[in-house]
Amino acid sequence: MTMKTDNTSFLWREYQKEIADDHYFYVRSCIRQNFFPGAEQILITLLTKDLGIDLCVDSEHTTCTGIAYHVDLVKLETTMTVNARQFALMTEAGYSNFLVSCVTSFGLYNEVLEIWDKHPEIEEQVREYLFKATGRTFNKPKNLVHASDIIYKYKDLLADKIRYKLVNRETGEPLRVIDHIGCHYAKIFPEKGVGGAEYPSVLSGTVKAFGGESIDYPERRMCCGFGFRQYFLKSSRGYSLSTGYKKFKAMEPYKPDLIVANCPGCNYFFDRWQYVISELKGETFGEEGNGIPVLSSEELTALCLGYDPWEIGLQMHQTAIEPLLIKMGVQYDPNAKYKGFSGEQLKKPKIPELLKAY
Amino acid sequence: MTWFNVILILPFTLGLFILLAVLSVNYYQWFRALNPRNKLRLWKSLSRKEILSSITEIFRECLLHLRIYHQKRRLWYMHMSLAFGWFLLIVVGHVESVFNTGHILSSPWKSVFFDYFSRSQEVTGWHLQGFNHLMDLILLFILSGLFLAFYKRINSRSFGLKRRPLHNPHDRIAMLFLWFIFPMRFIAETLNHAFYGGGGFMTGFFGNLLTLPDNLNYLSDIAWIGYSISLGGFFVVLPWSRYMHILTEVPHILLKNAHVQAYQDKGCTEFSIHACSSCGICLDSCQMTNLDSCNGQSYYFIRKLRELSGVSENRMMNCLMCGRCSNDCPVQVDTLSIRMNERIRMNDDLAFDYSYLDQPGKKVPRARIAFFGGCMTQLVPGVKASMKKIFDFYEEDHVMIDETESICCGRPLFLSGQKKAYFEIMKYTRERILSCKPDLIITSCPICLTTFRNHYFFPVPVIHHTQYLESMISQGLLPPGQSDIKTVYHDPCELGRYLGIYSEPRRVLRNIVQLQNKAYKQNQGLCCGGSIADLEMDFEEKRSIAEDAIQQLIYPDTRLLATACPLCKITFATPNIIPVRDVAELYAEALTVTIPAREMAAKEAFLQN
Amino acid sequence: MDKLFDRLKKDVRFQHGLTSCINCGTCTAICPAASIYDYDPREIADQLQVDDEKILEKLLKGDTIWYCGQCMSCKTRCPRDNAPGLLILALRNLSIETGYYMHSPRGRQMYALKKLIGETILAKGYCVHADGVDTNLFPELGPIWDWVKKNSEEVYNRFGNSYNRRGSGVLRKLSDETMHELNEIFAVTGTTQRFNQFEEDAKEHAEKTGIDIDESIWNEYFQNIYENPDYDDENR
Amino acid sequence: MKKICFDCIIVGAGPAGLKAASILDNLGYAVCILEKEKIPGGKLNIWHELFPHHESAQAIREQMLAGTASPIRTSVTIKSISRTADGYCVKDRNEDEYCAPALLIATGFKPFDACQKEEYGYGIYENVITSVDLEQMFRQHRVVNASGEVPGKIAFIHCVGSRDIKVDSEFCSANCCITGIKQAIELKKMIPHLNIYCLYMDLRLGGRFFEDCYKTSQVKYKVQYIRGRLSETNENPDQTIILRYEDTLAGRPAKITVDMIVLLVGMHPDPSILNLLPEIDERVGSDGFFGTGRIDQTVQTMDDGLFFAGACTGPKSITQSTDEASEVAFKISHYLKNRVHTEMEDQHARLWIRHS
Amino acid sequence: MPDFGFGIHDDLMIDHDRLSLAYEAVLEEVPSISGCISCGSCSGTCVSSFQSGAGFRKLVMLLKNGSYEQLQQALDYCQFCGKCSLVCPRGINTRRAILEMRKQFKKQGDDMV
Repeated sequence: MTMKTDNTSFLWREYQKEIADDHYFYVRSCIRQNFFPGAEQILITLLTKDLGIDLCVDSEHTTCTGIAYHVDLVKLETTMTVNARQFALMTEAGYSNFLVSCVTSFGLYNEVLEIWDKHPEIEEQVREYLFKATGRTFNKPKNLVHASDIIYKYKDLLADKIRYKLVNRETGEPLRVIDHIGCHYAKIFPEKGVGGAEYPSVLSGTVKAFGGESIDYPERRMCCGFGFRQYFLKSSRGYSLSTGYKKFKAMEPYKPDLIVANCPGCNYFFDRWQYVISELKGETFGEEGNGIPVLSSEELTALCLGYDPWEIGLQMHQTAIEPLLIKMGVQYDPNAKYKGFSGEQLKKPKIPELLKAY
Repeated sequence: MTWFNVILILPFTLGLFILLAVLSVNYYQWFRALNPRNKLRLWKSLSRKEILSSITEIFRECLLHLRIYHQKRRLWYMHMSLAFGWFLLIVVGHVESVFNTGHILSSPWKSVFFDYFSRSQEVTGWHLQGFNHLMDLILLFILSGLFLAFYKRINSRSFGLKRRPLHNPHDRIAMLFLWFIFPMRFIAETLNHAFYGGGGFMTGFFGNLLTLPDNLNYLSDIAWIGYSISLGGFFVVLPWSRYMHILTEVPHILLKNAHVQAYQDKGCTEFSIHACSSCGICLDSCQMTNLDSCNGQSYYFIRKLRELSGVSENRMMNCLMCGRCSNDCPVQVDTLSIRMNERIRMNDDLAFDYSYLDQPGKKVPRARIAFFGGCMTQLVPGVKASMKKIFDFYEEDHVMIDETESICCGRPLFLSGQKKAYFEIMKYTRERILSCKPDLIITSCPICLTTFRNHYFFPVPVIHHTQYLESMISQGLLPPGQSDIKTVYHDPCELGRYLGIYSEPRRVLRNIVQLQNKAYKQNQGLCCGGSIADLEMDFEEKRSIAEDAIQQLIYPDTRLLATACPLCKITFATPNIIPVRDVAELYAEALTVTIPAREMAAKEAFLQN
Repeated sequence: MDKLFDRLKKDVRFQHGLTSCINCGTCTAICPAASIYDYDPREIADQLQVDDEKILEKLLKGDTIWYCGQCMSCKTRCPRDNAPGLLILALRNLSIETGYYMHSPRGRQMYALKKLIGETILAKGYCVHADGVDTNLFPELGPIWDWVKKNSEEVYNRFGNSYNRRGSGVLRKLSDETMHELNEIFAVTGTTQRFNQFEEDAKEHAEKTGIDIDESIWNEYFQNIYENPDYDDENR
Repeated sequence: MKKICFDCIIVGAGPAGLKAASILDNLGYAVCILEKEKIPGGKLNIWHELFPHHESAQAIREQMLAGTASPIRTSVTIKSISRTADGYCVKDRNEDEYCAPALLIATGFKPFDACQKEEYGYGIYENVITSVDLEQMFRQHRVVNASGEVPGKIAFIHCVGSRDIKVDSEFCSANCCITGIKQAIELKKMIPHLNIYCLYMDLRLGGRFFEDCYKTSQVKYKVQYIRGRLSETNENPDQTIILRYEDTLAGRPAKITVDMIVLLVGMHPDPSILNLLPEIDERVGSDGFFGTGRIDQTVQTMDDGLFFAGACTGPKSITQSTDEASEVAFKISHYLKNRVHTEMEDQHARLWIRHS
Repeated sequence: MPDFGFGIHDDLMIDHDRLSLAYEAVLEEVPSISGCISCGSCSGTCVSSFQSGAGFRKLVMLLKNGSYEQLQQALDYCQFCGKCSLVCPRGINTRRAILEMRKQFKKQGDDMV
């Protein structure tokens, strides 16, 4: 155990992790590109166009098998080898900074690297596996960051450019924002997250920079309730719902205008559980039958920067985000919401019984 | 008969009438409350010769109070003088009136106020004169008792009572009336003789001393009325006061001699509690009396029962049930049964579930002797080990029924009043014990033994381990070892008072150690204070009782305290005053000494036949 | 075959997951599963402190190890830097390797997961793919999802224009080489074989309990364990 | 800019320092005590009452101060400590030098900085205070929560900054348990209707009469003990605190809402002095406290005139520190005696050489 | 409403804010139980614990936590032998306490649950 020789005690809250400025190799998230593809896509635009960062968007990388790993389907070796392949792609593309869109992946990559550091023999074996299976070799990434990290790093720069602040246009009050951090972002390795595990500032910092007010509430640290196998099997899906419900009940008294999460899964659950709860229990948590709009950090940034809500795929949320758009005074075309790729007007989706839709 | 006579006799007669009325109502109800079996018992006994012994006992106890005589002489004289004296007063008074008037059956007041009615009649004949003296003598006798009673109020210690019983208002009033009766009579008689002459050696004498003008003769009339009023008053309050015992003791004795138990019999209970004279002797015999917190002694318990308010749970549960009080009780009220009735009434309907005990698979291997340690023995493994050693020594075919896991005999449940639960447990434990088909059951726990004897009805004999050891000795199989350590034996309540096992343990000990209390007083044993019957006392109180029990038991040179009950052993060990061992442990130690050939031979011989 | 504990100790997740437990309960306190199931991570960590084969076997055959939701909150809190979440992974892995997972209803659900996720990976290269999920399997996806599915081309192509086609946009189709490599990796590292094991064990169990099972995903056996893990207990 | 010489310099005017001083100057040595605070007394200045007998800390402080006649230099900030031929030279900020053959370090401990245990919310939620803060409230005879109201429910949290690898302190501070119990009783005396809960893992009440304290708190003051370590706190809109922990006896997660929580902070080594001391690494334990904590004294005391006493050699109660201090004081006098002796011998030898 | 096939579980977390009336009542009668240090000597020696898993320590714990259903069940197992009171290092009058608990639940058991 290391002896403390400094007089000032270390505070996680003030901890800043290392985030590279440029040249990133980008890997996508399974869940996000299915349910919030806009977020995936807009991040690329944000980084390349708005921040002018050099980003390698590769077409051959696969899943990190994170979900499969946490539901105990694939063996640790397999997961490590698949991750090794991603690193190999990065190496071949001549990059050394690894940008991850999914928090589960982020946690997994960190864990794998940690294991390799502690057990070089395992790394060696994985290299063998990889070579045997694909003939590829790889270098470990120098810098491993999550999408929300970059946004946090450049939050002030972006803040100067934003068109809509996180402020209620009528009252001028800052919007009350619930910031939810994906469990695997910092709970496993506090030093891999901005601000550590207990009070991560990766989202709250961004929100503040954009003029919003991040609120602390009981159960803030509680998991969104994904629970991997617990969710994927209908028999135990109650686990996910109950946990989510607990969080909503805890945040309700604070009347939040918006939920921001940096994890695709969390986004998905906060969005969909509001619908399920409205159906099962007849409860909604926003004003007049609306839900609480749920955004990912990318979507939030893009929205503030003035991108068209439908370009960032907000029409794919079950919990309508219009209330937020109105509060922020975002200009948008309601009719364009359900337009297709070809520009033709698609047939509107069914309206849930209780939860409002537009 | 003049109008004044009517005023005079009215209070007395009225009181007497009310008394008889109330009495008959009460008795009727209580007799009806007797359960049929006991009614039968009673009738049978009346028709048999028990009646004679009952009558003698009534004479000995209700009038002469011989049991108190054996305990506390002064107290005895007080009680006896009042009871017997008054009895004589009534009888002799009646005889006197009979002699004078000539008719055998005269109205009661005639004899009670005889001197008033026989005013200014010329007393003729030595025998009538004699009556006057006799009556005075009796009155003096009573007054002396009364004086003692009065003095006892001031200083009860001089009567050998540690605590002065605190009477309740009813009793005080009744007592006041009682105390007035005889002085009033004395004054009345004295004045009577002062104005109208005559009288015995005392009243006559005092009468002559007073020289009052005749126009004050109404004073004597007033005194007579006072006498009548105090009599009547006493009669009226009597049924609601402790003096009810004066009359109730008679049926109580009849029931007792008919072997009618108060246990689970409302009628008998009623008679018993009203037969209690609140003499306060039980307060003395109770070891808890020294605890300031204690208020559950039979004296208060039974008095509360008589009162309408009833008994508080605390009083009911705060009792060791050692049986010392009922043993010392001059009226022999069965306080234990009465207390059990109350506890059962209170707690019998509490929930329980012992289905988990139903393990038909659990069979104990067959053996001749089944040894049952009981819960408490589990906490003194020394006893278990010793018994094992002893059995092995005598090469007995035995089995330790609860060697690994303890089973409860259920007595604690019973004592707390949870009768149903108790019988449930009993079912399982009995089955478990009998599952080894023994010829003899031995237990080292007097508590269990009591239960077994009372309710289990085993098809085979059940004995305490001391009895077993005694039988070994009487078969000439003395343990080789013999220690000269000075030892005092303590009689566990259950073993002594409950089961009357006194001599066996002593016989055993005499053969292995130097026993200091070879002789014993039946039923005088002390409770260790750890009794499972008491649910109120806290740890410290129990310890303090154990402490002064030990102090009373041991002599200055005593080095060891022997007992035959695991619970007593544990309780006596806590104050850490003197080493405490179980008889079995001592016996086992005596065995470990290498055996001389003689004993070996004896043993061989024994084992052959 | 060596002792279960030796096998467990070989697992790096066990080595990282347990130094020593002081039974403080900070893990259970914030465990989502603990407030929903009769589940206590502290107890599991504590039980694994002693090399007791019996206890371990009981764990591997039981339901408890399958309750964990892998949120890893426990790792943050532990004052001795243990991670019950990792222990669970190690235990589940061993339970599968030893075949004990088939003893518990929740363990048996591995088959359903293999159908849902495992096959998607090997077919599409993603853990989840829009084509594989619908509001029948996942009702909570809601009406909006029906809309997305109905117009998947139109919707997804707005974002990168490579839906189920080659390209770099969302839900792009991966090249055959990539898919081949992926399958190779699975084969080399032994997961393919594990998948087959799931299939066989499930078939065997299906026959034992007399429930239909076939290659299609939505077969009766799948449906049973997907919707109610305790079905065969109920039948008993 | 002056230089003063003594027989022994004591750094720290806490219980240990004062005790050692009183003995040394009774033995006739010239002692100087250096104290960084404005007033002497050390930690006695932050406590109100002392466990287990609830003695007044002030009174004890006065006693101890009365015990020693040696000079106490307060608000001294040491700049450097240097070894010289004949002992040690301590230089303070305004360049004053204090020199002596023997140097006694009695700098005591540093209460654990509860901010480090972020999940407990100290410095974030107003109603989360430490045992030290509570003592301050006691000294002002006013215990109120953030909104100035008398609390109705208070929870004491044991093992804050003790037995916790996450904040670099795997050791047990040994005195927090009893401190908590003492404070609970003190509180209950002050606010009779108060409900007090103690969240503990196991209660370590080694000292004399500690168990009595514990029992009294249970039986007389009805303090409720819940077995389980606090996992996290959250704040309700009304500023009450929700505690999340496991009732480890029931084996279930549990929560409770209270008006205030008191963190029983551990005793940590004070690193400030360590940086000033020249190469003494082998005399610092892995836990950061001075000394080796071994029974084998020879390992601990080296013959270089540098001594340690009190809580700077490990978590201690006041009695323990003073005991150690007196023991060390005698060691010091022994050391000084020997030293004088050897000096004389040297001189004698020189003389003898000259004569030949 | 679509049939989701799953629902919201109720929370198994112990809520120590809900104070236990029964505990207060028993404490009234038997103050010594506040001295319980959960050492478990009682359960160790208990006659019924071997078969039933009950024990005085557990009873007090359930009583404090207000888990009355389990408590009632465990209470019924007690055989009242009093070994617990003999081994209790804090000299708690365990049998009286248990009797009181049984009474409590006979009296008002259900409406307190």
